[in-house]
Amino acid sequence: MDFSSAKQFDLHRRMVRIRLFEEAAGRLAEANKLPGFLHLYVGEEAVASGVCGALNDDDHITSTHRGHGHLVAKGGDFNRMMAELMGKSTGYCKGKGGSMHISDTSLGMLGANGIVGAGSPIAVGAAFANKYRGRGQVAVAFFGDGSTNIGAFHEAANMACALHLPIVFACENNEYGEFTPRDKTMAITDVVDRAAGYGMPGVIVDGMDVIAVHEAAVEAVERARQGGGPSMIEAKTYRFYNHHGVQNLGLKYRSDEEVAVWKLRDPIFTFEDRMIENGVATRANFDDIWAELRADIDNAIQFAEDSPYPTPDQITVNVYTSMTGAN
Amino acid sequence: MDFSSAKQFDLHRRMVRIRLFEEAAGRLAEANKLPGFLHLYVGEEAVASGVCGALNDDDHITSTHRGHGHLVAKGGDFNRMMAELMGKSTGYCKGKGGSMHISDTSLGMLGANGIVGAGSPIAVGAAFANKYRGRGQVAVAFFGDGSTNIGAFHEAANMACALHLPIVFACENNEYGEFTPRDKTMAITDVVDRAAGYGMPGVIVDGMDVIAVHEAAVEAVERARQGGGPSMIEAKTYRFYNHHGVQNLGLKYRSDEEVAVWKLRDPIFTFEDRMIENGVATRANFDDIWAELRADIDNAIQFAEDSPYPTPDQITVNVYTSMTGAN
Amino acid sequence: MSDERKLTYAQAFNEAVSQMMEADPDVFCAGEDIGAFGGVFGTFAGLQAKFGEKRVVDTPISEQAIVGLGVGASVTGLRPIVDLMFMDFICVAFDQIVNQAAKLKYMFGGDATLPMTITTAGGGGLSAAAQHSQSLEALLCHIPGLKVVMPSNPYDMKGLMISCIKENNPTVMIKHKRLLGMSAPVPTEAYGIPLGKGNIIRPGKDVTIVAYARMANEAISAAKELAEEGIDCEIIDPRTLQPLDTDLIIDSAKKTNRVVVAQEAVRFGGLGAEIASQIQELAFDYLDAPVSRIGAPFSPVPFSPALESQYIPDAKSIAKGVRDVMARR
Amino acid sequence: MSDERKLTYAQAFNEAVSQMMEADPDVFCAGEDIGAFGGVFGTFAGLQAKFGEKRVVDTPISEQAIVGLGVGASVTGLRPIVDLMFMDFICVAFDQIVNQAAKLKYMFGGDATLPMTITTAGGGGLSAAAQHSQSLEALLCHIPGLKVVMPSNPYDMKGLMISCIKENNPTVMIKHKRLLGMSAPVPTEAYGIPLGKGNIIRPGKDVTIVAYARMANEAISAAKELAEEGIDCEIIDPRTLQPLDTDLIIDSAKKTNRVVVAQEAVRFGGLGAEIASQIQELAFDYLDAPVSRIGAPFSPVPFSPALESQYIPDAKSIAKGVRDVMARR
Ligand SMILES: Cc1ncc(C[n+]2csc(CCOP(=O)(O)OP(=O)(O)O)c2C)c(N)n1
Ligand SMILES: Cc1ncc(C[n+]2csc(CCOP(=O)(O)OP(=O)(O)O)c2C)c(N)n1
Ligand SMILES: [Mg+2]
Ligand SMILES: [Mg+2]
Repeated sequence: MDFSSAKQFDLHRRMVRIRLFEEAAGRLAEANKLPGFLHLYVGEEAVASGVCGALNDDDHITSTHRGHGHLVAKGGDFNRMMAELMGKSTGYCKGKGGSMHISDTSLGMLGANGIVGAGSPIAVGAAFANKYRGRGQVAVAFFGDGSTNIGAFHEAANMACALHLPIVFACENNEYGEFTPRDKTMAITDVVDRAAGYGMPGVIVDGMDVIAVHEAAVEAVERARQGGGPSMIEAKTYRFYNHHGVQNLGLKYRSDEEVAVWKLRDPIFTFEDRMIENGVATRANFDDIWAELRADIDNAIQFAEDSPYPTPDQITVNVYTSMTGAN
Repeated sequence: MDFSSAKQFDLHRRMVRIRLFEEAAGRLAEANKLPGFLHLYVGEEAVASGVCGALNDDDHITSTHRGHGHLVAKGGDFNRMMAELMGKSTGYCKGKGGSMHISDTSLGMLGANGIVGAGSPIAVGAAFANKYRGRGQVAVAFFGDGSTNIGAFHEAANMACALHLPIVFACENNEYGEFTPRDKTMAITDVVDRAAGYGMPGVIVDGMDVIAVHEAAVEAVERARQGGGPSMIEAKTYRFYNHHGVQNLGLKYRSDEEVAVWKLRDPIFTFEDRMIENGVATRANFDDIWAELRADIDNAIQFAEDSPYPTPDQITVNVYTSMTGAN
Repeated sequence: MSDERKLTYAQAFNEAVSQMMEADPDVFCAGEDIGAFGGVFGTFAGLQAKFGEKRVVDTPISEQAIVGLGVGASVTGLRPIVDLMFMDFICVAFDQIVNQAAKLKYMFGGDATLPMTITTAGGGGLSAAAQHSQSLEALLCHIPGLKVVMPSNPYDMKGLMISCIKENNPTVMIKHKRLLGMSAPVPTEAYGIPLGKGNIIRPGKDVTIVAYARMANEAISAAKELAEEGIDCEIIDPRTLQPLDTDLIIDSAKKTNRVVVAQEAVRFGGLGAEIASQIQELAFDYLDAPVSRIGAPFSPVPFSPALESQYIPDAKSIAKGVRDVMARR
Repeated sequence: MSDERKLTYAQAFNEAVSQMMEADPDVFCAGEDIGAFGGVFGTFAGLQAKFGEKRVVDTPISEQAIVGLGVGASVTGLRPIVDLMFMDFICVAFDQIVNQAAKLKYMFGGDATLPMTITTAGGGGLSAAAQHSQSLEALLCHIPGLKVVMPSNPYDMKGLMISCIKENNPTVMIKHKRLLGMSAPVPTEAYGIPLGKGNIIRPGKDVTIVAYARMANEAISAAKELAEEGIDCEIIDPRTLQPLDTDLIIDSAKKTNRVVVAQEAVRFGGLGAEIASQIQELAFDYLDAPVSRIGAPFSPVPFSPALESQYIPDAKSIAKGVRDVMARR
């Protein structure tokens, strides 16, 4: 496939937004300004961006504990995201969810999830509803390599295939689950080998190459939209920071060389080089984009810092929807 | 492989014992003499027999809701089994477990199980212990086609492969889960297609042919015993009676023709014909065997009927082991 | 008179689902063997024939994904009814129920509505042994975000099930297996019974029995027996266990001054503990005797009818509990 | 003096495991990231280096299979310690815990012994939000066949963990995340604290506070504050929640005549309800006030520190509960 320069800028912008948001969040965490856990998406930007770039606004995604990237890629608002990470009342979840539950159902982003694997069955439900309504919407389940070892993933993949639902399973294979390498927890190298066991097609793509991801995503999403059923994309990728937070907690579970090699393949910088090489963009274009988005991030931090904390009377609000249904 | 005539008689005897036990249980159930649910193994005898015939006494098996066949094949005692089905105190579980929890840990039979898929993780634990102790014991997880759609199966299969355990996954694919045909609940035809996704080898065998099952089992069990890790056997088989009980509950979910075609392939009768053809046995041999085992069943029914029910003071006994460990 | 038309508890459930499916195209059902087969207890009988495979869906044996289907479909605007054949199987789907369905709205700061109903069948009495006979409602009632309903008769079943389907929060409708065949007059029109409202099944002045699901019926038998002994029982069936109709219970406790709470579940840590605690907190000065709890002993449900029949509380054990409470001074 | 050696709560756990692994070659550990990494809370630190990969096993993210591993390995003769990183994840493995581990022995008529320990980390206070902060012990305590332990300090941690490992039944050891760094004297030798035996942390005469895990420490702070107001609190830490040391609690209630039960879990349907119910059943005539329950409000655990700090009960809320109970006449 050949993508327009507008599309390339669009994918690039999604990636830069993720990078800037995550690095800002990392800095704030290091300065002890963010409560709770923080799982950064830096290094994996091409996956969320390439996939979400293939989606419509009313398509759905489910996410993982590493969810900021997905929300940003689906169009998330920096202000409300940053406020949520700080636990402020202006945040996406009014401070009730935090990093691990960040979500925007109006953007079809059905939540980061603190339970590994739990997002996939929810994506199946969204896909079911989309097929049921027949408006051509698609659902994407993002999930990590490690999560494919948990039962919920398996049930979701099989049910989606059995019911022939419009869904894409998008695996971010970063070769680790927390601090444990893939080869200790599964006897296969490629997660996509599991697709055949459900009866769906699967492809492996270079998860550091946003165009490769996007091409695969366009195909998978179109298949789903046209009634062709589920499929799986395995993006080989890498997280540049630690499982959570930024530091390595003093313990080395990956070699410096391994990290360095992957960093050479930075999905944003390599893509920028390529766009320049292909004459699609100039360095100056990128400087402008980074500057513009940096300003957005600065504003978001300001917004979040200026925002009030929720008040204790909010603790028992939003547990239930108070009115009953329409009928 | 070529099996001795003694081995062939052994496999045949296991099958006949299952058949007789199950048909007796079915008749008792129809006469309202058995409380609770009853999932009969008739039609599938070649699977349990072929596999358990490849095991040593100290190897372990886990079973399913359809568990009598597995216990009989592992050497279960008719008297204690029949007494358990009747809820008597002389039963294997002292009347506390019934059909769905029938078990004999001294025979390595770690229980029928009322939760679909739940036996497989337990088999993984047994396999782990066997590897840990290094005495060359093997574990077999029996499971149905339908159970491969549940998360517990998936986690067990993956963990067994990740830890390279001495285990065999033995699938009884009878094409139905309760009253729903396989093609409504999975988009693949052969369960064994799932094996590759865990990184283990798998084979399909004719589950109506005890020799075919046994050959595959010998190979898989030996592989496990020698440190070659997990593998999967998918036996294509069929249950002659209903999901539970004997009747079809008035509702047809399988055609008469389908049932009739499978019955032509009765695993016992076809095997007897073959043994006679091959000059290994005579009809008279079989008549003797059936008569002997029929007498065993009649005795077991008598034993069970004569046995007392447990007394109410037993309700709160066996909830806990009372002494603590040795250290 | 149409009110005299009788339905079984199972039929009342079925009619509620059917009427709501007629009224609202967003309502659908999914579960194991509920399609052509109509569910192993027959509670979904005929629905697929009437509404088609699109709206009455047979699923794989995948309880986590079944509940997940309900979560995802409800949060994107449908009104799912997802069935877990036996209540014991909530354990297999527990993460999706407890950590997803119950919490999504809250974790999203309100930005989610989950009008889903989980239906299941609980309780013992069928010699179905330890994994097919449990009463696990206490586990669900401890989880903020869920509503939990356990009807004791066909009339309540229809009204409560309609309310569950209309409810914009995740509800769990627990059918009692031993009540499926119970027959009683049920109106033909669609009516709701508000969630969270209990019912005084029998007014009385001497002692209050709080009992739900099958135990409510056992309480009725016990009350008849006790009436002959001159003990006038008031029976309260909370019907909804979460939210619990505390006011109704407390008012009755203040009136009768003596309370027995009866549940089929294991006594330790059951819902009866919560009810008893609330009563002693809110009606302490009115109590002439400790609130007494009737429940199963501390063991799994045994298989043998010889054991199970003694394990499950019944009219006899409730009556004994009442007599003990009355004897107290 | 060796008794003066101090360990943190996390180290006490680690030492208990280490000493039992030394003593018994059948003891092994399995869980996510517990090997080279030593567990996300460091509680398994150094064990793989000491005992090797065979005995300290990193597993896939497969909570059902992790518990199943424990069930299968224990029933075939080993003594597994299986770790579920966060208590919230018991929901993912709930079937293996509730329907398998807890019931196998009973369903087999006694023909099974399951000397397995499930370890996990519960409680809030780390802004870890609704799926990583729960206190779900009440769910486990309602299930016959399990034993449940929640230590409140390093000394109890070591002794209880050793008893769990030696125990021939499935136990659940719940570490409290906020206590991991708590330091106190812990003897170097291997010692057990009997499961089912509570502890009078502080003797007192005016009122009894029953509190466990982190709340026991909050109760100590509350008692100090209340002592200055002239209120003498007796604090009972049950330590084991299943089986519960009812006698110790009832004796204290009979002595002080007033009881406050404090738990971090959601109040409705929590273990406090069982404790309060038992007290009013067994010490009714001794009570000068209703048994009061302190617990979290009926909502999931909120993320923002501004909310979570108000959500989780603490010394202040316990002290207020005590004052209210004392004011009652
Ligand atoms: C059910 C469950 N088990 C364990 C965890 C702890 N945990 C959080 S993230 C994680 C690793 C996930 O690995 P993967 O799916 O590969 O995603 P990645 O972090 O690599 O993006 C684990 C084990 C959890 N949150 N939920
Ligand atoms: C977790 C769970 N879900 C559903 C059931 C109800 N159930 C019992 S047997 C069965 C069908 C199992 O099918 P399969 O695994 O193919 O075994 P088969 O009965 O065909 O031998 C079902 C759905 C159950 N016992 N456990
Ligand atoms: Mg990963
Ligand atoms: Mg089958």
